[in-house]
Amino acid sequence: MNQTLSSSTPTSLSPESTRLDTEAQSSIGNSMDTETDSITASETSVSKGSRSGRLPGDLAMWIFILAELTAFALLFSIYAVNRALYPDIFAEGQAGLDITSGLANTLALLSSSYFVARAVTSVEHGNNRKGFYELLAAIGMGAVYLVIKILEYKHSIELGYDITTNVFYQYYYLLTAFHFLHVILGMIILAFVAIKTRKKAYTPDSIMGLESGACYWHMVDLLWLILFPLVYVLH
Amino acid sequence: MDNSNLNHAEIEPANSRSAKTLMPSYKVSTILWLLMLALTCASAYFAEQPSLTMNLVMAVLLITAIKAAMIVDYFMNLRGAPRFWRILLMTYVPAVSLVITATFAIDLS
Amino acid sequence: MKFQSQAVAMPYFIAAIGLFLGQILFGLIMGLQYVMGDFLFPEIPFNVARMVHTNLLIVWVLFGFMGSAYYLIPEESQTELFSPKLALALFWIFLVAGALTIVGYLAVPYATLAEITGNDLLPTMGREFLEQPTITKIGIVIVALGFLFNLGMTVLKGRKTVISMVLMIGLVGLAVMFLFSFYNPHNLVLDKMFWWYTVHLWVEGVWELILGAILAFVLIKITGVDREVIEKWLYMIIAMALITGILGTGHHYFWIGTPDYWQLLGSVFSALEPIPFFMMTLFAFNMINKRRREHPNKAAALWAMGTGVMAFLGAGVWGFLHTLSPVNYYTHGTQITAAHGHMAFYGAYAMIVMTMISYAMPNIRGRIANSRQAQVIEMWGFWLMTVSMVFITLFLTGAGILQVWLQRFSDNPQGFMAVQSQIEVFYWMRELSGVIFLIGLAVYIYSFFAKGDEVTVDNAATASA
Amino acid sequence: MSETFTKTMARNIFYGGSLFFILVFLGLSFHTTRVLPERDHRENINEDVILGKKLWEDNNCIGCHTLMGEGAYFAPELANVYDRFGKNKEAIKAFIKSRPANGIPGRRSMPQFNFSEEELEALAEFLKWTSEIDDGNWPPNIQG
Repeated sequence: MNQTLSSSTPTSLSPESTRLDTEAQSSIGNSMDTETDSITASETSVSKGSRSGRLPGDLAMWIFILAELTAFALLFSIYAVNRALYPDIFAEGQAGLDITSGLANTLALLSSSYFVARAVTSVEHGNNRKGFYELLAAIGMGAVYLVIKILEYKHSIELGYDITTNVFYQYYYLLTAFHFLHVILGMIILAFVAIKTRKKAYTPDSIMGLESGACYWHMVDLLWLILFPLVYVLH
Repeated sequence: MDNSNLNHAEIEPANSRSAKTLMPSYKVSTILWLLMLALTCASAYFAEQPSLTMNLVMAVLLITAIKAAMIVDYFMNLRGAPRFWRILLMTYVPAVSLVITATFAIDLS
Repeated sequence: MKFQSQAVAMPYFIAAIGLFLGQILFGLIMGLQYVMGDFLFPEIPFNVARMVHTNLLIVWVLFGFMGSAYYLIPEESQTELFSPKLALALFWIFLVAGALTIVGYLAVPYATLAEITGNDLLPTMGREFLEQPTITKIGIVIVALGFLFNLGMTVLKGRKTVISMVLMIGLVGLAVMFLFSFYNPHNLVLDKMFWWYTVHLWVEGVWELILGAILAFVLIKITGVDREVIEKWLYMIIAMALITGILGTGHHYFWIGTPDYWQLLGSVFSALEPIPFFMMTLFAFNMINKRRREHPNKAAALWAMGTGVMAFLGAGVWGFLHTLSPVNYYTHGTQITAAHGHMAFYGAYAMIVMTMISYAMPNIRGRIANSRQAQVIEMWGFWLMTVSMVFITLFLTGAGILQVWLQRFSDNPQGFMAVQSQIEVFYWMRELSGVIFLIGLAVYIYSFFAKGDEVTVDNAATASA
Repeated sequence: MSETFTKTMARNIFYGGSLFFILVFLGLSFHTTRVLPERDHRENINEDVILGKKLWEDNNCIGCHTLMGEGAYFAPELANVYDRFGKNKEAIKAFIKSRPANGIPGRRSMPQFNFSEEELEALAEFLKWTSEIDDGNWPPNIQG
């Protein structure tokens, strides 16, 4: 029985019982008794054959990614509609943004995605140490993004622009801050996954947790790829 | 199904190496990375243009779509994933770009 | 029923259905008052009937949740309940406190009730759904603490499964959110802002955890599908529920004075709130299709699937109908809201309690499932109630659309009372559906007494190898 | 379609996702409480407004009326009743005072609460304060 050790926070909270759960009075077939569930801490994952290729990472993470993508798609569309409704406020607001910091942020996130991709490649070849350092580099680039973004916010707040200033700044702050928080969540996931990579929890055969974390981080980068032109470039 | 160990029926190694497509090699990743950096700088250059024309909007969004396709296919490694997921992720950025282009079209016309 | 202490759920279920009947009777009174304005005036004015209707609803669903928990936790933890005596004591305290409150609403004018119960010391009365006197609220907190203590001790000394964990998180969340009903500031905007913690974060937050846990439990029992699969999906459903539901609170912060960014966040995240209900419907149907045993209790399976569908329709679809702020600007505070309220509450919470009752009651009464005749009658009750609720919702939606058209959306809007008289035809049809709902409930109650050859031996031969 | 779907990951998504959105919600709610003062003009909350809200609650007005769209849908919306009555508190007080004790035959009617003069003034003041809250200029028109 294969041992998929994806990210396993202490499972004291809910050791998964993996017995077929009948709990009916009678027993099934000739199994000795249905009642005493042997609590096996192992985590078995059902994977039906892999003829049609395999989704990297965990389906649970992908459902989370799809939900986030849907939420942001709605946010982007509403932003775009409001930009069309109030072109002058948005034009004036966008002019106030610093394109270079936007560009730097995009380059930082692209590079961190690159490092994460390298890390997954490394672990696939069994080189966990190299993968660990690449993940650290990715987190570092993420930190660069955070710093640039905080400076940007400080600058525009000093100019007196707040989330309630006008319709542009309401959308600007809401969209970018919401993405900012997702970068932080992504970095926490990357740190978590990096520690497990360091502890050799991932092997070329069991890499699902790392792939899930990587896919989440690439999604965060994907969102910024749309945000950058939408907010900074197109005005 | 009456084996005493009543775990799930078909158990096989979740993702044995052969079963899944591997990540792109370092070289491929690096090339894609540099290409994306270049594309980003190009689209930033567009921002310097004085006036915003429709084809400028579409050019920038096209660049974004290309970058997104690279990330989804290579970095997220969906090249070997089931078609449903690959199509879903690949059409995400074009779909959002379409909506954005529409809002620009309506506004400019 | 594996543990004797699970029998303590029976009084809770009986009380729940009894209060449910009371709720529907007062619902019919109010329905008639909508069309005959002076019906029972001034003996039972509309506001008193409404208080009784809404408070009975919340109390009977809480009784249902408690009964379900008392049945579910011992079986999940595979140990006897910590203290059945405490459970019974709390039952009587809660029932008496509830009954006294309802009598208080009916017997004396509300202002006098406020005076008698010393509301001036800590004023918490007079807010929708939280009209109970402060002493009753304190009683509810005491009952909740005793209830959680009783269950907590049972879980601690027994097996911890995902279902019992999720149920406990839901119940503790319910208790914590109720504490906000004690916060009643002088500033109406702050009052409303935190009032929604007790209302929204209940029904679109922690109650969805309770709903998911009970549905998962019943599905494991009647389908025999592997616990691993069911608990995995349970986690995903409640993850989506909280992820969309928490920021979904924003759709109540559109027009109460809170800043405008709530209109964006509230619309986007509440637009995603139907996702967990849609997943729950898929979950119920998938598990029943992939069932590995033919459980004789067909009625419980019907209830489980019905809960999924009606919760998605009522809370999901009808909720989405008026959750986007540009739409809500016109439909806020109209009959559209009432339509959503009816089908959502019945589809999600009334039905999950009846699902659990349908599964647990036969076990408590010493049989695997009721007789075929009893189950057929129960299914008649299910269909009569569910279909008449759909009609109530359709008629109220019709009334709401006409109301919005005449009173909100038109260039020369008409007055409230003028519009009410023009939508009276919908109110008559809604009242008729309400009567049919009462008939359905009567049929459902009768199904418990129907005679027939009960199923006492479990044919748990697994359906598929 | 083959994919792996483990309960541990689903559990982590549940705890991580919920915690993340709880923190975002708390942050925004905190910001809202900071921004509210200039939107709800709390500086105008005087003794009368406080007594008016207490009377509003003690007589369960929310059992028939909606206030800012929330409540029962049996009687008119009252968040803008002050404007609807021509910004005239006396008109509101007269209306409440003139409710017939045993109602109007064949029609919905408001009970007679026998308020004193001060209580009527307090209620009218509360409704006036409520109408001045910056609520995204809801309701859409004077009819409410």
